[in-house]
Amino acid sequence: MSARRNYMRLEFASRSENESFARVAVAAFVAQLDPTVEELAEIKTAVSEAVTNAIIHGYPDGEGLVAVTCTLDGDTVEIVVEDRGCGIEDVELARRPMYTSRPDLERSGMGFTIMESFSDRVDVISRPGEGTRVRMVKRLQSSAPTFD
Amino acid sequence: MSARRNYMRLEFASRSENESFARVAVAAFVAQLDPTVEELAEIKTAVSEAVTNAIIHGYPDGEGLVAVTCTLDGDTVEIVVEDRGCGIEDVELARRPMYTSRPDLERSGMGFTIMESFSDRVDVISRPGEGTRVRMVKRLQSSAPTFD
Amino acid sequence: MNLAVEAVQVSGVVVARLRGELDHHTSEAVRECVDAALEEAGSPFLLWNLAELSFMDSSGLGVLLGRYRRISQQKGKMAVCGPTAPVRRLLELSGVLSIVPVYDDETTAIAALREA
Amino acid sequence: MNLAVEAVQVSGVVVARLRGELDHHTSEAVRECVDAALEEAGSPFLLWNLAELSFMDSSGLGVLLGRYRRISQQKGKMAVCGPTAPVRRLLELSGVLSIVPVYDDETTAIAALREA
Ligand SMILES: Nc1ncnc2c1ncn2[C@@H]1O[C@H](COP(=O)(O)OP(=O)(O)O)[C@@H](O)[C@H]1O
Ligand SMILES: Nc1ncnc2c1ncn2[C@@H]1O[C@H](COP(=O)(O)OP(=O)(O)O)[C@@H](O)[C@H]1O
Repeated sequence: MSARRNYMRLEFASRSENESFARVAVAAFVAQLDPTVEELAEIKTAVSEAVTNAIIHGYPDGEGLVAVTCTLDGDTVEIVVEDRGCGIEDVELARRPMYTSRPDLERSGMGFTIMESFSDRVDVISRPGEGTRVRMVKRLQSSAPTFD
Repeated sequence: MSARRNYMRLEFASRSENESFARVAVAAFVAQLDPTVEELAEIKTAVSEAVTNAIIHGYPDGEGLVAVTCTLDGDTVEIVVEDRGCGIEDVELARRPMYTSRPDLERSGMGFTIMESFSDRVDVISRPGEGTRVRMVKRLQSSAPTFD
Repeated sequence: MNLAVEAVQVSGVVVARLRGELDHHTSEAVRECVDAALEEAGSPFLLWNLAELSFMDSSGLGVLLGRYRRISQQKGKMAVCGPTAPVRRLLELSGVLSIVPVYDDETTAIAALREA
Repeated sequence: MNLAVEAVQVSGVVVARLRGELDHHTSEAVRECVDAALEEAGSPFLLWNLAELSFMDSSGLGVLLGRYRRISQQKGKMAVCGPTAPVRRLLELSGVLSIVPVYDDETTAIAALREA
Protein backbone atom coordinates (compact mmCIF):
# COMPACT_ATOMS: atom_id res chain seq x y z
CA MET A 1 0.00 0.00 0.00
CA SER A 2 2.63 2.51 1.04
CA ALA A 3 4.16 2.31 -2.40
CA ARG A 4 0.97 3.89 -3.74
CA ARG A 5 0.75 6.59 -1.05
CA ASN A 6 1.71 10.09 -2.02
CA TYR A 7 1.27 13.50 -0.46
CA MET A 8 1.40 17.18 -1.34
CA ARG A 9 0.48 20.47 0.25
CA LEU A 10 -0.11 23.78 -1.44
CA GLU A 11 -0.31 27.21 0.19
CA PHE A 12 -1.08 30.43 -1.58
CA ALA A 13 -2.38 33.95 -1.17
CA SER A 14 -6.19 34.28 -1.34
CA ARG A 15 -6.15 36.04 -4.71
CA SER A 16 -8.59 35.11 -7.43
CA GLU A 17 -5.70 34.64 -9.92
CA ASN A 18 -4.78 31.57 -7.89
CA GLU A 19 -8.04 29.70 -8.47
CA SER A 20 -6.86 28.30 -11.77
CA PHE A 21 -3.38 27.60 -10.41
CA ALA A 22 -4.85 25.57 -7.54
CA ARG A 23 -7.00 23.33 -9.72
CA VAL A 24 -4.23 22.77 -12.28
CA ALA A 25 -1.78 21.84 -9.52
CA VAL A 26 -4.18 19.34 -7.92
CA ALA A 27 -4.99 17.86 -11.34
CA ALA A 28 -1.27 17.48 -12.15
CA PHE A 29 -0.78 15.65 -8.85
CA VAL A 30 -3.79 13.36 -9.23
CA ALA A 31 -2.77 12.59 -12.83
CA GLN A 32 -0.37 9.92 -11.54
CA LEU A 33 -3.39 7.73 -10.69
CA ASP A 34 -4.50 7.83 -14.36
CA PRO A 35 -7.97 9.24 -13.75
CA THR A 36 -10.46 9.44 -16.62
CA VAL A 37 -11.01 12.82 -18.28
CA GLU A 38 -14.35 13.02 -16.52
CA GLU A 39 -12.93 12.25 -13.07
CA LEU A 40 -10.24 14.88 -13.58
CA ALA A 41 -12.86 17.47 -14.59
CA GLU A 42 -14.88 16.64 -11.46
CA ILE A 43 -11.84 17.03 -9.22
CA LYS A 44 -10.87 20.35 -10.83
CA THR A 45 -14.39 21.69 -10.38
CA ALA A 46 -14.69 20.58 -6.76
CA VAL A 47 -11.29 22.13 -5.93
CA SER A 48 -12.28 25.33 -7.71
CA GLU A 49 -15.44 25.57 -5.59
CA ALA A 50 -13.70 25.07 -2.27
CA VAL A 51 -10.79 27.38 -3.12
CA THR A 52 -13.08 30.12 -4.46
CA ASN A 53 -15.13 29.93 -1.25
CA ALA A 54 -12.00 30.35 0.86
CA ILE A 55 -10.99 33.39 -1.21
CA ILE A 56 -14.40 35.11 -1.40
CA HIS A 57 -16.16 34.07 1.78
CA GLY A 58 -13.25 33.16 4.07
CA TYR A 59 -11.34 36.38 3.49
CA PRO A 60 -13.94 38.90 2.32
CA ASP A 61 -11.93 41.99 3.22
CA GLY A 62 -8.31 41.19 2.67
CA GLU A 63 -5.65 38.69 1.79
CA GLY A 64 -5.03 35.53 3.76
CA LEU A 65 -3.50 32.11 3.16
CA VAL A 66 -5.34 29.18 1.59
CA ALA A 67 -3.95 25.67 2.00
CA VAL A 68 -4.79 22.65 -0.12
CA THR A 69 -3.49 19.22 0.79
CA CYS A 70 -3.89 16.18 -1.37
CA THR A 71 -3.22 12.59 -0.39
CA LEU A 72 -3.31 9.65 -2.76
CA ASP A 73 -3.74 6.23 -1.22
CA GLY A 74 -4.37 3.34 -3.57
CA ASP A 75 -7.27 4.49 -5.73
CA THR A 76 -8.51 7.10 -3.26
CA VAL A 77 -7.93 10.84 -3.45
CA GLU A 78 -8.35 12.99 -0.35
CA ILE A 79 -8.34 16.75 -0.77
CA VAL A 80 -8.48 19.21 2.12
CA VAL A 81 -9.00 22.93 1.54
CA GLU A 82 -8.42 25.19 4.54
CA ASP A 83 -8.54 28.87 5.36
CA ARG A 84 -8.07 30.82 8.58
CA GLY A 85 -10.73 33.28 7.65
CA CYS A 86 -14.08 34.25 9.14
CA GLY A 87 -15.61 30.78 9.41
CA ILE A 88 -19.23 29.68 8.94
CA GLU A 89 -21.94 30.29 11.55
CA ASP A 90 -24.31 27.56 10.39
CA VAL A 91 -22.69 24.82 8.31
CA GLU A 92 -25.94 22.95 7.71
CA LEU A 93 -27.57 26.06 6.24
CA ALA A 94 -24.44 26.84 4.18
CA ARG A 95 -24.52 23.39 2.58
CA ARG A 96 -28.11 23.72 1.35
CA PRO A 97 -28.47 23.87 -2.43
CA MET A 98 -28.97 27.47 -3.63
CA TYR A 99 -28.10 29.00 -0.26
CA THR A 100 -25.64 31.87 -0.50
CA SER A 101 -24.79 34.66 1.93
CA ARG A 102 -23.60 36.80 -1.00
CA PRO A 103 -26.39 37.22 -3.57
CA ASP A 104 -24.89 40.71 -4.07
CA LEU A 105 -21.91 39.00 -5.74
CA GLU A 106 -24.23 36.92 -7.95
CA ARG A 107 -23.14 33.74 -6.21
CA SER A 108 -25.30 30.78 -7.17
CA GLY A 109 -25.20 28.99 -3.83
CA MET A 110 -24.32 25.76 -5.64
CA GLY A 111 -20.69 25.38 -4.49
CA PHE A 112 -21.22 22.78 -1.76
CA THR A 113 -23.78 20.93 -3.87
CA ILE A 114 -21.23 20.58 -6.65
CA MET A 115 -18.50 19.42 -4.26
CA GLU A 116 -20.91 16.79 -2.95
CA SER A 117 -21.92 15.61 -6.42
CA PHE A 118 -18.34 15.35 -7.62
CA SER A 119 -16.89 13.50 -4.64
CA ASP A 120 -17.93 10.52 -2.54
CA ARG A 121 -17.78 12.38 0.72
CA VAL A 122 -17.54 15.98 1.92
CA ASP A 123 -16.86 16.99 5.54
CA VAL A 124 -16.92 20.60 6.65
CA ILE A 125 -15.47 21.83 9.91
CA SER A 126 -15.75 25.52 10.61
CA ARG A 127 -15.50 27.84 13.58
CA PRO A 128 -16.58 31.48 13.34
CA GLY A 129 -13.53 33.73 13.61
CA GLU A 130 -11.11 30.83 13.17
CA GLY A 131 -11.59 29.42 9.71
CA THR A 132 -12.95 26.60 7.61
CA ARG A 133 -11.75 23.15 6.60
CA VAL A 134 -13.40 21.27 3.75
CA ARG A 135 -12.38 17.65 3.24
CA MET A 136 -13.36 15.80 0.07
CA VAL A 137 -12.75 12.13 -0.58
CA LYS A 138 -13.12 10.54 -3.98
CA ARG A 139 -12.46 7.00 -5.08
CA LEU A 140 -11.35 6.68 -8.68
CA GLN A 141 -12.96 3.98 -10.75
CA SER A 142 -10.21 4.12 -13.28
CA SER A 143 -7.19 3.42 -11.10
CA ALA A 144 -5.21 0.32 -11.84
CA PRO A 145 -5.75 -2.27 -9.11
CA THR A 146 -3.18 -2.33 -6.32
CA PHE A 147 -1.19 -5.55 -6.11
CA ASP A 148 0.27 -5.70 -2.65
CA MET B 1 3.60 47.10 -6.56
CA SER B 2 1.73 45.00 -4.02
CA ALA B 3 -1.05 44.46 -6.53
CA ARG B 4 1.43 42.47 -8.60
CA ARG B 5 2.85 40.48 -5.71
CA ASN B 6 1.76 36.89 -5.35
CA TYR B 7 2.98 33.91 -3.37
CA MET B 8 2.69 30.15 -3.22
CA ARG B 9 4.33 27.28 -1.41
CA LEU B 10 4.34 23.63 -2.39
CA GLU B 11 5.37 20.67 -0.23
CA PHE B 12 5.50 17.10 -1.36
CA ALA B 13 7.02 13.69 -0.70
CA SER B 14 10.43 13.13 -2.32
CA ARG B 15 9.12 10.65 -4.88
CA SER B 16 10.18 10.80 -8.49
CA GLU B 17 6.52 10.83 -9.64
CA ASN B 18 6.35 14.34 -8.19
CA GLU B 19 9.01 15.85 -10.45
CA SER B 20 6.53 16.52 -13.23
CA PHE B 21 3.86 17.67 -10.77
CA ALA B 22 6.28 20.24 -9.29
CA ARG B 23 7.22 21.79 -12.61
CA VAL B 24 3.63 21.88 -13.88
CA ALA B 25 2.48 23.56 -10.66
CA VAL B 26 5.20 26.22 -10.81
CA ALA B 27 4.48 26.83 -14.49
CA ALA B 28 0.74 27.21 -13.79
CA PHE B 29 1.53 29.77 -11.10
CA VAL B 30 4.02 31.75 -13.19
CA ALA B 31 1.58 31.73 -16.14
CA GLN B 32 -0.23 34.72 -14.65
CA LEU B 33 2.76 36.91 -15.63
CA ASP B 34 2.28 35.92 -19.30
CA PRO B 35 5.77 34.50 -19.86
CA THR B 36 6.92 33.52 -23.34
CA VAL B 37 6.89 29.84 -24.26
CA GLU B 38 10.68 29.87 -23.99
CA GLU B 39 10.73 31.48 -20.55
CA LEU B 40 8.20 28.94 -19.30
CA ALA B 41 10.33 26.07 -20.66
CA GLU B 42 13.39 27.48 -18.90
CA ILE B 43 11.55 27.78 -15.60
CA LYS B 44 10.16 24.25 -15.86
CA THR B 45 13.62 22.86 -16.58
CA ALA B 46 15.31 24.77 -13.76
CA VAL B 47 12.63 23.62 -11.29
CA SER B 48 12.96 20.05 -12.52
CA GLU B 49 16.73 20.14 -11.88
CA ALA B 50 16.47 21.48 -8.34
CA VAL B 51 13.57 19.20 -7.38
CA THR B 52 15.26 16.12 -8.86
CA ASN B 53 18.42 16.93 -6.90
CA ALA B 54 16.45 17.16 -3.66
CA ILE B 55 14.83 13.79 -4.38
CA ILE B 56 17.94 11.89 -5.53
CA HIS B 57 20.79 13.54 -3.67
CA GLY B 58 19.03 15.12 -0.68
CA TYR B 59 17.19 11.96 0.33
CA PRO B 60 19.22 9.10 -1.17
CA ASP B 61 17.91 6.40 1.17
CA GLY B 62 14.33 7.25 1.94
CA GLU B 63 11.43 9.61 1.69
CA GLY B 64 11.52 13.18 2.94
CA LEU B 65 9.72 16.44 2.21
CA VAL B 66 10.62 18.81 -0.58
CA ALA B 67 9.36 22.41 -0.47
CA VAL B 68 9.10 24.80 -3.39
CA THR B 69 8.11 28.41 -2.85
CA CYS B 70 7.45 30.84 -5.64
CA THR B 71 7.06 34.60 -5.33
CA LEU B 72 6.02 36.89 -8.16
CA ASP B 73 6.87 40.55 -7.76
CA GLY B 74 6.32 42.79 -10.76
CA ASP B 75 8.17 41.03 -13.58
CA THR B 76 10.44 38.99 -11.30
CA VAL B 77 10.01 35.33 -10.35
CA GLU B 78 11.78 33.94 -7.29
CA ILE B 79 11.78 30.20 -6.78
CA VAL B 80 13.21 28.48 -3.70
CA VAL B 81 13.62 24.69 -3.58
CA GLU B 82 14.43 23.22 -0.17
CA ASP B 83 15.05 19.85 1.37
CA ARG B 84 16.02 18.71 4.86
CA GLY B 85 18.21 15.99 3.53
CA CYS B 86 21.90 15.18 3.70
CA GLY B 87 23.24 18.54 2.52
CA ILE B 88 26.28 19.32 0.36
CA GLU B 89 29.85 19.20 1.72
CA ASP B 90 31.41 21.47 -0.90
CA VAL B 91 28.94 23.70 -2.73
CA GLU B 92 31.58 25.24 -5.01
CA LEU B 93 32.62 21.80 -6.24
CA ALA B 94 28.98 20.72 -6.61
CA ARG B 95 28.22 23.69 -8.86
CA ARG B 96 31.01 22.91 -11.34
CA PRO B 97 29.80 21.86 -14.77
CA MET B 98 29.96 18.06 -15.20
CA TYR B 99 30.61 17.39 -11.50
CA THR B 100 28.43 14.67 -10.06
CA SER B 101 28.76 12.58 -6.93
CA ARG B 102 26.59 9.88 -8.52
CA PRO B 103 28.10 8.74 -11.82
CA ASP B 104 26.72 5.31 -10.87
CA LEU B 105 23.23 6.73 -11.52
CA GLU B 106 24.33 8.12 -14.90
CA ARG B 107 23.89 11.67 -13.66
CA SER B 108 25.34 14.20 -16.08
CA GLY B 109 26.52 16.73 -13.51
CA MET B 110 24.81 19.50 -15.49
CA GLY B 111 21.97 20.30 -13.08
CA PHE B 112 23.42 23.43 -11.49
CA THR B 113 24.81 24.62 -14.82
CA ILE B 114 21.32 24.45 -16.33
CA MET B 115 19.75 26.27 -13.38
CA GLU B 116 22.34 29.02 -13.81
CA SER B 117 21.81 29.30 -17.56
CA PHE B 118 18.04 29.45 -17.23
CA SER B 119 17.83 32.00 -14.43
CA ASP B 120 19.49 35.34 -13.68
CA ARG B 121 20.78 34.31 -10.30
CA VAL B 122 21.22 31.09 -8.33
CA ASP B 123 22.15 30.98 -4.62
CA VAL B 124 22.82 27.73 -2.82
CA ILE B 125 22.89 27.38 0.93
CA SER B 126 23.59 23.92 2.30
CA ARG B 127 24.70 22.38 5.57
CA PRO B 128 25.75 18.73 5.76
CA GLY B 129 23.20 16.80 7.78
CA GLU B 130 20.66 19.63 7.69
CA GLY B 131 19.62 20.18 4.12
CA THR B 132 19.88 22.34 1.03
CA ARG B 133 18.20 25.51 -0.17
CA VAL B 134 18.47 26.59 -3.79
CA ARG B 135 17.14 30.06 -4.68
CA MET B 136 16.65 31.06 -8.30
CA VAL B 137 15.66 34.51 -9.48
CA LYS B 138 14.53 35.24 -13.01
CA ARG B 139 13.30 38.46 -14.52
CA LEU B 140 10.82 37.98 -17.33
CA GLN B 141 11.31 40.05 -20.46
CA SER B 142 7.77 39.45 -21.53
CA SER B 143 5.87 40.80 -18.54
CA ALA B 144 3.62 43.75 -19.12
CA PRO B 145 5.14 46.87 -17.52
CA THR B 146 3.95 47.70 -14.02
CA PHE B 147 2.14 51.02 -13.75
CA ASP B 148 2.21 51.99 -10.12
CA MET C 1 -6.23 35.71 -18.32
CA ASN C 2 -7.27 32.25 -19.42
CA LEU C 3 -10.64 33.38 -20.72
CA ALA C 4 -11.63 35.30 -23.84
CA VAL C 5 -15.11 36.71 -24.32
CA GLU C 6 -16.77 38.50 -27.22
CA ALA C 7 -20.37 39.60 -27.59
CA VAL C 8 -21.83 40.29 -31.03
CA GLN C 9 -25.32 40.99 -32.36
CA VAL C 10 -26.76 38.50 -34.82
CA SER C 11 -30.29 39.15 -36.14
CA GLY C 12 -31.30 41.00 -32.98
CA VAL C 13 -29.84 38.39 -30.64
CA VAL C 14 -26.78 39.11 -28.47
CA VAL C 15 -24.39 36.20 -28.88
CA ALA C 16 -21.77 35.82 -26.14
CA ARG C 17 -18.88 33.58 -27.20
CA LEU C 18 -16.64 32.29 -24.41
CA ARG C 19 -13.30 30.59 -24.85
CA GLY C 20 -11.16 29.12 -22.05
CA GLU C 21 -12.06 28.82 -18.37
CA LEU C 22 -14.91 30.57 -16.59
CA ASP C 23 -14.38 30.82 -12.83
CA HIS C 24 -14.76 33.54 -10.21
CA HIS C 25 -11.57 35.26 -11.38
CA THR C 26 -12.64 35.50 -15.00
CA SER C 27 -16.38 36.03 -14.34
CA GLU C 28 -16.15 39.82 -13.94
CA ALA C 29 -14.89 40.29 -17.50
CA VAL C 30 -17.76 38.20 -18.86
CA ARG C 31 -20.36 40.10 -16.84
CA GLU C 32 -19.07 43.47 -18.05
CA CYS C 33 -18.80 42.47 -21.68
CA VAL C 34 -22.22 40.83 -21.89
CA ASP C 35 -24.07 43.52 -19.91
CA ALA C 36 -22.59 46.23 -22.14
CA ALA C 37 -23.68 44.33 -25.25
CA LEU C 38 -27.22 43.82 -23.91
CA GLU C 39 -27.42 47.53 -23.05
CA GLU C 40 -26.21 48.55 -26.49
CA ALA C 41 -28.48 46.13 -28.33
CA GLY C 42 -31.49 47.17 -26.29
CA SER C 43 -32.70 43.61 -26.89
CA PRO C 44 -33.46 41.03 -24.20
CA PHE C 45 -32.42 38.04 -26.32
CA LEU C 46 -29.17 36.36 -25.27
CA LEU C 47 -27.35 33.30 -26.53
CA TRP C 48 -24.31 31.81 -24.76
CA ASN C 49 -22.02 29.99 -27.18
CA LEU C 50 -20.05 27.68 -24.89
CA ALA C 51 -18.50 25.46 -27.58
CA GLU C 52 -14.98 26.59 -26.68
CA LEU C 53 -15.46 26.82 -22.94
CA SER C 54 -13.28 24.08 -21.45
CA PHE C 55 -14.02 24.75 -17.79
CA MET C 56 -16.79 26.30 -15.71
CA ASP C 57 -17.64 26.20 -12.03
CA SER C 58 -20.51 27.62 -9.94
CA SER C 59 -19.21 31.16 -10.42
CA GLY C 60 -20.13 30.68 -14.08
CA LEU C 61 -23.61 29.51 -13.08
CA GLY C 62 -23.93 32.76 -11.11
CA VAL C 63 -23.12 34.79 -14.22
CA LEU C 64 -25.60 32.88 -16.38
CA LEU C 65 -28.39 33.01 -13.79
CA GLY C 66 -27.77 36.72 -13.14
CA ARG C 67 -28.34 37.55 -16.83
CA TYR C 68 -31.31 35.15 -16.91
CA ARG C 69 -33.02 37.02 -14.08
CA ARG C 70 -32.56 40.36 -15.79
CA ILE C 71 -33.68 39.16 -19.18
CA SER C 72 -36.78 37.45 -17.80
CA GLN C 73 -37.92 40.70 -16.22
CA GLN C 74 -37.78 42.28 -19.66
CA LYS C 75 -39.79 39.39 -21.09
CA GLY C 76 -36.79 38.30 -23.12
CA LYS C 77 -35.24 34.89 -23.70
CA MET C 78 -31.92 33.20 -23.00
CA ALA C 79 -30.36 30.04 -24.45
CA VAL C 80 -27.11 28.12 -24.48
CA CYS C 81 -25.42 26.32 -27.37
CA GLY C 82 -22.63 23.81 -27.87
CA PRO C 83 -21.56 23.12 -24.27
CA THR C 84 -18.62 20.72 -23.87
CA ALA C 85 -19.26 17.58 -21.80
CA PRO C 86 -18.05 18.90 -18.40
CA VAL C 87 -19.90 22.21 -18.80
CA ARG C 88 -23.10 20.44 -19.85
CA ARG C 89 -22.86 18.25 -16.77
CA LEU C 90 -22.63 21.29 -14.53
CA LEU C 91 -25.63 22.92 -16.21
CA GLU C 92 -27.60 19.72 -15.78
CA LEU C 93 -26.64 19.13 -12.19
CA SER C 94 -27.49 22.68 -11.16
CA GLY C 95 -30.91 22.61 -12.82
CA VAL C 96 -30.02 25.37 -15.28
CA LEU C 97 -30.95 23.10 -18.17
CA SER C 98 -34.50 22.86 -16.89
CA ILE C 99 -35.03 26.61 -17.32
CA VAL C 100 -32.64 27.46 -20.15
CA PRO C 101 -32.85 25.56 -23.47
CA VAL C 102 -29.68 24.16 -25.00
CA TYR C 103 -29.01 23.88 -28.76
CA ASP C 104 -26.29 22.31 -30.82
CA ASP C 105 -25.08 25.39 -32.65
CA GLU C 106 -25.54 29.14 -33.01
CA THR C 107 -27.72 29.05 -36.13
CA THR C 108 -30.31 26.69 -34.66
CA ALA C 109 -30.31 28.58 -31.37
CA ILE C 110 -30.77 32.00 -32.95
CA ALA C 111 -33.64 30.75 -35.08
CA ALA C 112 -35.33 29.27 -31.99
CA LEU C 113 -34.87 32.45 -29.93
CA ARG C 114 -36.40 34.59 -32.69
CA GLU C 115 -39.37 32.31 -33.15
CA ALA C 116 -41.05 33.04 -29.85
CA MET D 1 3.66 7.82 -17.03
CA ASN D 2 3.98 10.88 -19.22
CA LEU D 3 6.59 9.29 -21.49
CA ALA D 4 6.30 6.67 -24.20
CA VAL D 5 9.36 5.01 -25.71
CA GLU D 6 9.79 2.53 -28.54
CA ALA D 7 12.98 1.20 -30.07
CA VAL D 8 12.95 -0.34 -33.56
CA GLN D 9 15.63 -1.52 -35.98
CA VAL D 10 15.83 0.27 -39.31
CA SER D 11 18.55 -0.87 -41.76
CA GLY D 12 20.87 -1.97 -38.96
CA VAL D 13 20.32 1.17 -36.89
CA VAL D 14 18.45 1.13 -33.57
CA VAL D 15 15.97 4.00 -33.64
CA ALA D 16 14.67 5.13 -30.24
CA ARG D 17 11.50 7.21 -30.52
CA LEU D 18 10.52 9.20 -27.45
CA ARG D 19 7.21 10.95 -26.86
CA GLY D 20 6.32 13.12 -23.87
CA GLU D 21 8.59 14.21 -21.04
CA LEU D 22 12.01 12.76 -20.22
CA ASP D 23 13.06 13.42 -16.64
CA HIS D 24 14.60 11.37 -13.83
CA HIS D 25 11.31 9.58 -13.17
CA THR D 26 10.83 8.47 -16.76
CA SER D 27 14.52 7.89 -17.57
CA GLU D 28 14.67 4.34 -16.26
CA ALA D 29 12.09 3.11 -18.78
CA VAL D 30 14.07 4.67 -21.63
CA ARG D 31 17.35 3.17 -20.45
CA GLU D 32 15.85 -0.31 -20.22
CA CYS D 33 14.08 -0.17 -23.56
CA VAL D 34 17.04 1.19 -25.50
CA ASP D 35 19.65 -1.06 -23.87
CA ALA D 36 17.53 -4.11 -24.63
CA ALA D 37 17.18 -3.06 -28.26
CA LEU D 38 20.92 -2.44 -28.63
CA GLU D 39 21.62 -5.84 -27.10
CA GLU D 40 19.19 -7.56 -29.42
CA ALA D 41 20.39 -5.76 -32.52
CA GLY D 42 24.03 -6.43 -31.68
CA SER D 43 24.72 -3.20 -33.54
CA PRO D 44 26.35 -0.12 -32.01
CA PHE D 45 24.40 2.36 -34.18
CA LEU D 46 21.80 4.40 -32.34
CA LEU D 47 19.49 7.19 -33.41
CA TRP D 48 17.34 9.19 -30.98
CA ASN D 49 14.19 10.52 -32.61
CA LEU D 50 13.21 13.40 -30.32
CA ALA D 51 10.59 15.00 -32.58
CA GLU D 52 7.80 14.31 -30.10
CA LEU D 53 9.76 14.92 -26.92
CA SER D 54 8.25 18.03 -25.36
CA PHE D 55 10.44 18.22 -22.27
CA MET D 56 13.89 17.04 -21.21
CA ASP D 57 16.14 17.94 -18.31
CA SER D 58 19.67 16.88 -17.32
CA SER D 59 18.46 13.40 -16.38
CA GLY D 60 17.82 12.97 -20.10
CA LEU D 61 21.33 14.16 -20.89
CA GLY D 62 22.59 11.45 -18.54
CA VAL D 63 20.67 8.79 -20.47
CA LEU D 64 21.96 10.01 -23.83
CA LEU D 65 25.56 10.34 -22.65
CA GLY D 66 25.45 6.93 -20.96
CA ARG D 67 24.51 5.23 -24.27
CA TYR D 68 27.08 7.39 -26.10
CA ARG D 69 29.89 6.14 -23.86
CA ARG D 70 28.94 2.53 -24.39
CA ILE D 71 28.52 2.84 -28.13
CA SER D 72 31.82 4.69 -28.56
CA GLN D 73 33.67 1.83 -26.88
CA GLN D 74 32.22 -0.48 -29.51
CA LYS D 75 33.35 1.90 -32.26
CA GLY D 76 29.72 2.64 -33.08
CA LYS D 77 27.90 5.90 -33.72
CA MET D 78 25.08 7.85 -32.19
CA ALA D 79 22.93 10.67 -33.57
CA VAL D 80 19.84 12.70 -32.72
CA CYS D 81 17.05 13.86 -35.01
CA GLY D 82 14.20 16.35 -34.90
CA PRO D 83 14.62 17.89 -31.43
CA THR D 84 11.97 20.47 -30.46
CA ALA D 85 13.24 23.95 -29.59
CA PRO D 86 13.59 23.52 -25.80
CA VAL D 87 15.27 20.12 -26.14
CA ARG D 88 17.68 21.44 -28.77
CA ARG D 89 18.60 24.29 -26.45
CA LEU D 90 19.46 21.86 -23.68
CA LEU D 91 21.58 19.74 -26.00
CA GLU D 92 23.42 22.84 -27.17
CA LEU D 93 23.96 24.31 -23.74
CA SER D 94 25.31 21.05 -22.35
CA GLY D 95 27.79 20.56 -25.18
CA VAL D 96 26.11 17.35 -26.37
CA LEU D 97 25.66 18.83 -29.84
CA SER D 98 29.43 19.18 -30.20
CA ILE D 99 29.91 15.40 -29.94
CA VAL D 100 26.61 14.05 -31.28
CA PRO D 101 25.38 15.12 -34.73
CA VAL D 102 21.80 16.29 -35.13
CA TYR D 103 19.65 15.74 -38.23
CA ASP D 104 16.23 16.95 -39.31
CA ASP D 105 14.56 13.58 -39.73
CA GLU D 106 15.01 9.83 -39.38
CA THR D 107 15.72 9.09 -43.04
CA THR D 108 18.57 11.58 -43.32
CA ALA D 109 20.00 10.52 -39.98
CA ILE D 110 19.94 6.79 -40.77
CA ALA D 111 21.65 7.39 -44.12
CA ALA D 112 24.36 9.44 -42.41
CA LEU D 113 24.91 6.85 -39.65
CA ARG D 114 25.31 4.06 -42.23
CA GLU D 115 27.74 6.00 -44.36
CA ALA D 116 30.65 5.97 -41.93
N1 LIG E 1 -14.50 29.04 3.33
C1 LIG E 1 -15.62 29.66 3.73
N2 LIG E 1 -15.56 30.63 4.69
C2 LIG E 1 -16.68 31.27 5.10
N3 LIG E 1 -17.91 31.01 4.61
C3 LIG E 1 -18.04 30.05 3.67
C4 LIG E 1 -16.91 29.34 3.18
N4 LIG E 1 -17.34 28.46 2.25
C5 LIG E 1 -18.67 28.62 2.17
N5 LIG E 1 -19.12 29.58 3.02
C6 LIG E 1 -20.52 29.99 3.23
O1 LIG E 1 -21.37 29.00 2.68
C7 LIG E 1 -22.26 29.58 1.72
C8 LIG E 1 -22.60 28.57 0.63
O2 LIG E 1 -21.44 28.24 -0.12
P1 LIG E 1 -21.59 27.70 -1.59
O3 LIG E 1 -22.55 26.55 -1.59
O4 LIG E 1 -20.24 27.42 -2.13
O5 LIG E 1 -22.28 28.88 -2.40
P2 LIG E 1 -21.74 30.32 -2.88
O6 LIG E 1 -20.23 30.32 -2.88
O7 LIG E 1 -22.29 30.45 -4.25
O8 LIG E 1 -22.28 31.32 -1.90
C9 LIG E 1 -21.53 30.82 1.25
O9 LIG E 1 -22.40 31.77 0.70
C10 LIG E 1 -20.86 31.30 2.53
O10 LIG E 1 -21.76 32.01 3.33
N1 LIG F 1 19.64 18.90 -2.82
C1 LIG F 1 20.86 18.32 -2.77
N2 LIG F 1 21.24 17.61 -1.67
C2 LIG F 1 22.47 17.03 -1.61
N3 LIG F 1 23.39 17.11 -2.60
C3 LIG F 1 23.09 17.79 -3.71
C4 LIG F 1 21.82 18.44 -3.85
N4 LIG F 1 21.80 19.04 -5.05
C5 LIG F 1 22.99 18.82 -5.63
N5 LIG F 1 23.78 18.06 -4.83
C6 LIG F 1 25.16 17.63 -5.11
O1 LIG F 1 25.65 18.43 -6.18
C7 LIG F 1 26.09 17.58 -7.25
C8 LIG F 1 25.93 18.28 -8.58
O2 LIG F 1 24.56 18.50 -8.85
P1 LIG F 1 24.07 18.68 -10.36
O3 LIG F 1 24.89 19.76 -11.00
O4 LIG F 1 22.61 18.91 -10.34
O5 LIG F 1 24.42 17.32 -11.08
P2 LIG F 1 23.80 15.84 -10.94
O6 LIG F 1 22.44 15.91 -10.32
O7 LIG F 1 23.75 15.35 -12.34
O8 LIG F 1 24.76 15.05 -10.07
C9 LIG F 1 25.30 16.32 -7.10
O9 LIG F 1 25.94 15.21 -7.71
C10 LIG F 1 25.23 16.18 -5.57
O10 LIG F 1 26.43 15.63 -5.06
